[in-house]
Amino acid sequence: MADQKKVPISPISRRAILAGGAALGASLFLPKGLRAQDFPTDQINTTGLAVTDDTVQVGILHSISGTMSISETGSVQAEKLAIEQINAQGGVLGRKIETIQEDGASDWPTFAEKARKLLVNDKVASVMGCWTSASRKAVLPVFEQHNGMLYYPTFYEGLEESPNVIYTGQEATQQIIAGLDWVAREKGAESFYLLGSDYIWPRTSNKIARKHIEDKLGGKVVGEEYYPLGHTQFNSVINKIRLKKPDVIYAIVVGGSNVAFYKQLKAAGIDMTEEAPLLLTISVTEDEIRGIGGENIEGAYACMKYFQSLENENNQEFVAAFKEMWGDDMVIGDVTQAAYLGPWLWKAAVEKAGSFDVDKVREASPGIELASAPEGYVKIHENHHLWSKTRVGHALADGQYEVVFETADLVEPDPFPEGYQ
Amino acid sequence: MENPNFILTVEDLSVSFDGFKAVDGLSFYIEPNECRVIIGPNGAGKTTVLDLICGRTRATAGSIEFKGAELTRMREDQIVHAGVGRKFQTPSVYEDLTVFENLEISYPRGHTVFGALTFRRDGDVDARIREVAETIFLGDFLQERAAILSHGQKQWLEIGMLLIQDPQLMMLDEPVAGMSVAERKKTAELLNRIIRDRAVIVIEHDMGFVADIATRVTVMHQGKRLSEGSMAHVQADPKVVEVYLGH
Amino acid sequence: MLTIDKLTSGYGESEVLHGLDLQVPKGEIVAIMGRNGMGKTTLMKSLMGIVPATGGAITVGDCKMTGLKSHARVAGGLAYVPQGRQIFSAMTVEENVETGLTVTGKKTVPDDIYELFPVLVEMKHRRGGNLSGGQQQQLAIARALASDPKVLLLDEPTEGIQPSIIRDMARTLRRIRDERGLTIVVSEQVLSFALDVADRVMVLEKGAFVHDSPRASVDEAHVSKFLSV
Amino acid sequence: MFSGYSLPELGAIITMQGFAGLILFSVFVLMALGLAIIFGQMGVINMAHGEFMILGAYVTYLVSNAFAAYMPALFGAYFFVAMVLAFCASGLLGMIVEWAMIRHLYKRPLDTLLATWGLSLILQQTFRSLFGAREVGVTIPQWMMGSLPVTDLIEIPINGIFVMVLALGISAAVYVMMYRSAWGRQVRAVTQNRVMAGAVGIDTERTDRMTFGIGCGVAGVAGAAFTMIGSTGPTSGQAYIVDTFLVVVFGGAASLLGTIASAFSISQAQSILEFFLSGSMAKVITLLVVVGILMLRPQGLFAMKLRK
Amino acid sequence: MTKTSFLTRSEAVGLAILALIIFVAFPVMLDDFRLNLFGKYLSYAFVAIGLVLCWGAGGILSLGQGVFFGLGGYCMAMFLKLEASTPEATAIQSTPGIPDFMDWNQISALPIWWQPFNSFAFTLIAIFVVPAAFAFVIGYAMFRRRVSGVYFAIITQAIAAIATILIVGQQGYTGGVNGITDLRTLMGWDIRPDGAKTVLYFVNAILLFGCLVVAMAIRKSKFGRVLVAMRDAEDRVRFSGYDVASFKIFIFCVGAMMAAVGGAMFTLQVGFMSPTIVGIVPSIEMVIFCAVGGRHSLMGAVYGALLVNWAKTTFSESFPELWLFGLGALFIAVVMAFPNGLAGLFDDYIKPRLRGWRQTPATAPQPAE
Repeated sequence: MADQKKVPISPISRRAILAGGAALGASLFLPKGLRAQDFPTDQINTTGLAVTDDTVQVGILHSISGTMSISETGSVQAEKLAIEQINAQGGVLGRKIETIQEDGASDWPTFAEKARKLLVNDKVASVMGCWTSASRKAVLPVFEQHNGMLYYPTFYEGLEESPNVIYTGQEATQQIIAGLDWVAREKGAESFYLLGSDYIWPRTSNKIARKHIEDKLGGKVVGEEYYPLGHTQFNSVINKIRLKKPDVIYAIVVGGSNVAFYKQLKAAGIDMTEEAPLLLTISVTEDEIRGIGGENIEGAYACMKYFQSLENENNQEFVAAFKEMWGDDMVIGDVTQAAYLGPWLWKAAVEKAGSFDVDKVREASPGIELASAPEGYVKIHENHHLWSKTRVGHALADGQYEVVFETADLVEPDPFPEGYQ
Repeated sequence: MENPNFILTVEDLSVSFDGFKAVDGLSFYIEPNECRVIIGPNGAGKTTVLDLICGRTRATAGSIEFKGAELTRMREDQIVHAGVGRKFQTPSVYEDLTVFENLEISYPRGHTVFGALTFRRDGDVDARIREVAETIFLGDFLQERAAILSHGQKQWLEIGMLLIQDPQLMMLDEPVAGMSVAERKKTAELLNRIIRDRAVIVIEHDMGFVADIATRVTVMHQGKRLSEGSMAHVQADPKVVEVYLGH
Repeated sequence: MLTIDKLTSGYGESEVLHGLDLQVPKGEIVAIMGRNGMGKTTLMKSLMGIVPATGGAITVGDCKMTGLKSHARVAGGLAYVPQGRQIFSAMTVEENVETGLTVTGKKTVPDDIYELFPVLVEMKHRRGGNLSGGQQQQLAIARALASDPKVLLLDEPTEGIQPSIIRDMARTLRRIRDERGLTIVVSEQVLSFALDVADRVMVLEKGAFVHDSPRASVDEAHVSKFLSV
Repeated sequence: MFSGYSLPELGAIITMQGFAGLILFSVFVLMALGLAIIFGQMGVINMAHGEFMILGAYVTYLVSNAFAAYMPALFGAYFFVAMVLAFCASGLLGMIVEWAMIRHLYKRPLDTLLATWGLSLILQQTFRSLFGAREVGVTIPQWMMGSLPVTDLIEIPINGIFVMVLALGISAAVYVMMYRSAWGRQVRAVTQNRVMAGAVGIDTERTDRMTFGIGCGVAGVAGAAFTMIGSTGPTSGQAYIVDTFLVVVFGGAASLLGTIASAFSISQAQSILEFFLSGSMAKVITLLVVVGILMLRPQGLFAMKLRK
Repeated sequence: MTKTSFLTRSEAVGLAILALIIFVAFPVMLDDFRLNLFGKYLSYAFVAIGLVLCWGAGGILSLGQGVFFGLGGYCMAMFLKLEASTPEATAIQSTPGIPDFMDWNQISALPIWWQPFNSFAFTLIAIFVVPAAFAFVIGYAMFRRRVSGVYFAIITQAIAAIATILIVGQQGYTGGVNGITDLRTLMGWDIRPDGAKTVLYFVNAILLFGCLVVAMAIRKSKFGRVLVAMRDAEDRVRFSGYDVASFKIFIFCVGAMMAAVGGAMFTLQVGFMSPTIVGIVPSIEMVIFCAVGGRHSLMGAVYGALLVNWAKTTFSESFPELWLFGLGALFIAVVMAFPNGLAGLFDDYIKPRLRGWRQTPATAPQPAE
């Protein structure tokens, strides 16, 4: 692992990316003509997965009930869209994807139970799923024990690298550091107030942020604070923020608390469009804004790899397809897009390996590129995370982000960042 | 007025609920083998007096001394172990248990958690329960659930539950209420038998029944003692006549 | 006005009333005497539907009461002053009386009720629980009258009340009867009061009527035998 | 923690923090009033209380959409219509639930807990099926957002004022209903002495239904108000349930004033602790203290003082 | 029948049938995955048995059983986590040798109160003692002041809420919202393979029967009859010379210990422990297991835990979007229509048809599947 960290930023030129993108983009939306009979089932499936001559079964494992269903619905939709598109192109190795959907019910033991069911009972070839770190931690031993493949879509705290998981969202350093650099450079920010919901992702992210602010940027953290998940009263912390007068509120509030926080912030007269203080978040995607209301968060900045407003052809097609499938009023956030990548990355790996066998898929995965990704271009790193760009969006009143910055190069995933632990 | 012969000494006993004085400066004394009947109109505070003695209600003022121990500061179960037993006005038995089990629970052994867990139903227990059951006319009902007993039989069962504890002071609140004539007679017979070796306080309205059993009668009115003495004495007391008959 | 036909009633397995018959004409005051535990309160509660009757029929005017819920019986013309008065102690005097208005639909308490009980006017805004026993009794009667009844039931109204007030009460009850033509049934242990107030005296003993005579011909000695200690 | 600030700054902070406590107080009052009626007066443990609130929030959402679509000119006023409709919707549902379920369980209070928990699951899934699993965004009229600058340093959030006014208003309305109306008289009579209430002519069953309905309706209004400060999703209601019960129980269940006093003390404690501690720890300590006091005084903190 | 034999005939038959189902039928009929799943269900049955004792027999409804379940589970998880966190396995951490989540939370030394959990013997004792001590404190405070019924339920519910917030908030010491995950071996024995899970299933089943027998013994003892008596007429018991509070405290502690054993077995079988099993929702669900089985029936509790969990799994597999309707309706139906749950149904409908047999007064019938 140590040597993986030293892999230099991929020397892919912009031209190469564009060329690759064009090639792959073309390949995605034209039937590729891989015919099932060219790949006899007994050769491409030596481990007894649920693969027939015509079909292959894939699991979808998200919460569709309980508190997390609020967040995970978008991921389910994106994964279903991707699978439908893949099937429309002729499937994977000529086999149509059939999905088995299970409800994790926002309950981590249930996630573990359902993961076992998908792997052991249903013998699915891969699983798209999970949202919270807790659910991933719960299913991880199951995937490792039964050698399954999980495509995990959420930006998360890192500190993990499993051979059985492909992390299609960003790990913490990828998401955080570029944003902090940007806000320090462009906005001259020096003092930060860190705020989060009380669980591992906000805490770990803030730890990385604090180290980066203090060690690399020479700034100062004037407050750091956590509220229970689901907390709805933020007036006290808003008063503390007034007292400390930070340049930046760095907020990693999630779920229902988000709505409360931004509404109360706005009501307290902290107008984010004035940027005094400026608000930078890594937890509010377009999905969350629907609940918060665009007018309440206008002017805030978010740092992630994808925004619905990205202007590239891939994204325009993706957004159009998503809305066609799920309705015009849908919005797409970072995690939704990352979830959309899962089936495509898996398909690419299977076809590169010429086999559904998990070991072969895993072997084939590093280096898989997806030039058709809505976010632009991604590539699987040796450490199973994705190379991706990081962007800063500026929240508009209509609930969309305007991209104000993106990194020039792909940012290397670094789940075990040295100096940040 | 300390008389060592009294088993129960109640002095200046008062209790008030929200300003209403249910018992007001009451004093009376019970001798070891007497049967004291408390009568009085409804609301006179009779039941409250029993509640105070057995610790169900805490006195506002005054003292209750039982065999030299001050009861006002003791917990209910401690008062029971000191030797005071009490029967409630409406029969209070364990409907889901059999008559045998009802009696067994009151059997004076195994009253702690550990004791109850390790309690063994040995020959002594069995014999004693049968004996008491015969006394209270329920010898044939030992294995029946208490729920199926008649009202009168439940009253007897509750008396039996007291009896098995062998208390030195037994307090009965309307033991014949709701009984048929035949049952009343049997109950009087029963009480006459069991009051021999102990002090008894009875609240009752049935005057024929009272005359049958009472050693002395205390008449209460509005939380105070109105009259006290033999049955004949209180019947002749003009204050009692006024309270009961008006004028 | 009030007809009771073979009424049986009781609690669970024990029957307390064993088939009572009683007719009370309009405007008559009946006193039902008897010691504690003889079934007076059970009779009252059965009439009000608080204790379900196990058999028999109850009629007020032409209105069959059997099987109705309490509030419907009040609407049908019964009013009840319970033993122990049971006023709503946390509510004010005025509110207590107003609860009786529910079936009449009136918004305010008719003045004639307060005329009967001037003391209640002074106490209007005091809490019911702070009244003396006698005042509470008047309040309970006022509350019952507020529902504009045809038949008024009083259960041991003299219990725990000073003799002087008892005499006033008898007067008031008669006045109510005279002014409103009300039928009144009062259960009682105190003979003198019963003789003061009633047109007819009955004795209830162990769930059955054992004595029934107009006041004029009441044999006081005979009745007090049923009552005395 | 206060070093380095000028006196005016400190004064401003203390003022605003006091105000934050008052907002929290208002929120608690709104949450708890409905339950104070249902649990405090009727003894029903309504675990679906949060869902009744969220029903009110969804009604607000629908009304805001309707206004935006059909009467955009009047949008600023939709909130008042929404609160009335939220009251009606939650109240009506409450009456149906009382009729179908609760009235059979008055003698088994613990079973109302289980049954209403089942109800809350069904309501959650109903919301999810009707409105989707995601939170819905309720657009608040512009005039209700933002804040009033009192001085250079002190700003008072308008929605906070609105919540406070609403809390006061609803408390007053509930007070008037309970203590000044014929209906309230009947409710109090029934809760004080059910048998006697029937015997003075009060239809106790109808009164129960109305009481339950109004308790739920008040919850609906609270839910409508909370769209300003919280989220509206199928499971949002669950977040309120523990706090709500604690406020009511802590106040001494039967007393409306107690509920308000308890909301005040809990909110002030929490708001002060939040300022000095991390939010999570403030919450834990507040809850622990409340539970601790309840263990010592199970009848509630204010029950005795207020009982005559 | 003054001498009670330990089991009546119908109880013995009921136990035998249950044993047959758990020890023979399930292992024969179910594949490894399902068997492990049923093992998880059975770990909830411990809680349900404890609740029958507390609630059904003693009238004490606790909505905080998840806390005790969690305490047992966390004790076990702490031991397993320490065993999994050898310096070699955690070499990548800044402080090797401590659990990974501590390292992520900048904790650089094992907290003192974690240290004893290096010992398996201590852990086993702690699984019983910690929840019992906690239950004792709660019980002592509440029952001495005669808090009961609704108030007790609501206060225990608040305690469940506090426990969750505390566990989530103190994540450096507890693993936070993730819980304590990635547990591997028990005294060097890998608990993850199917074979190990099968062994654990049987261990769990044996312990469950142990609990059942203990619970039956308690119910059969005079203690059990005093509990029933307390439920029927608490004052009468008090005035028969019993200190009612100490009986309630004791049974509450027993219920807590049973829940804790279930929690420990849950940890072993599922492979992690998390705060989602401690809070209000799981605690209420545990009460539902008990209510569905029949709040008065010990064996019913086992069937209730099995049935509800099985229904939950099946519904959520077949109708993932609708299963909450089913679950909610089940709650309401049990309360409104079958207050005595499966055991009540058995008593009312099945038992009369078995009357051809010799009749025995059974107290704990077994419901039909």
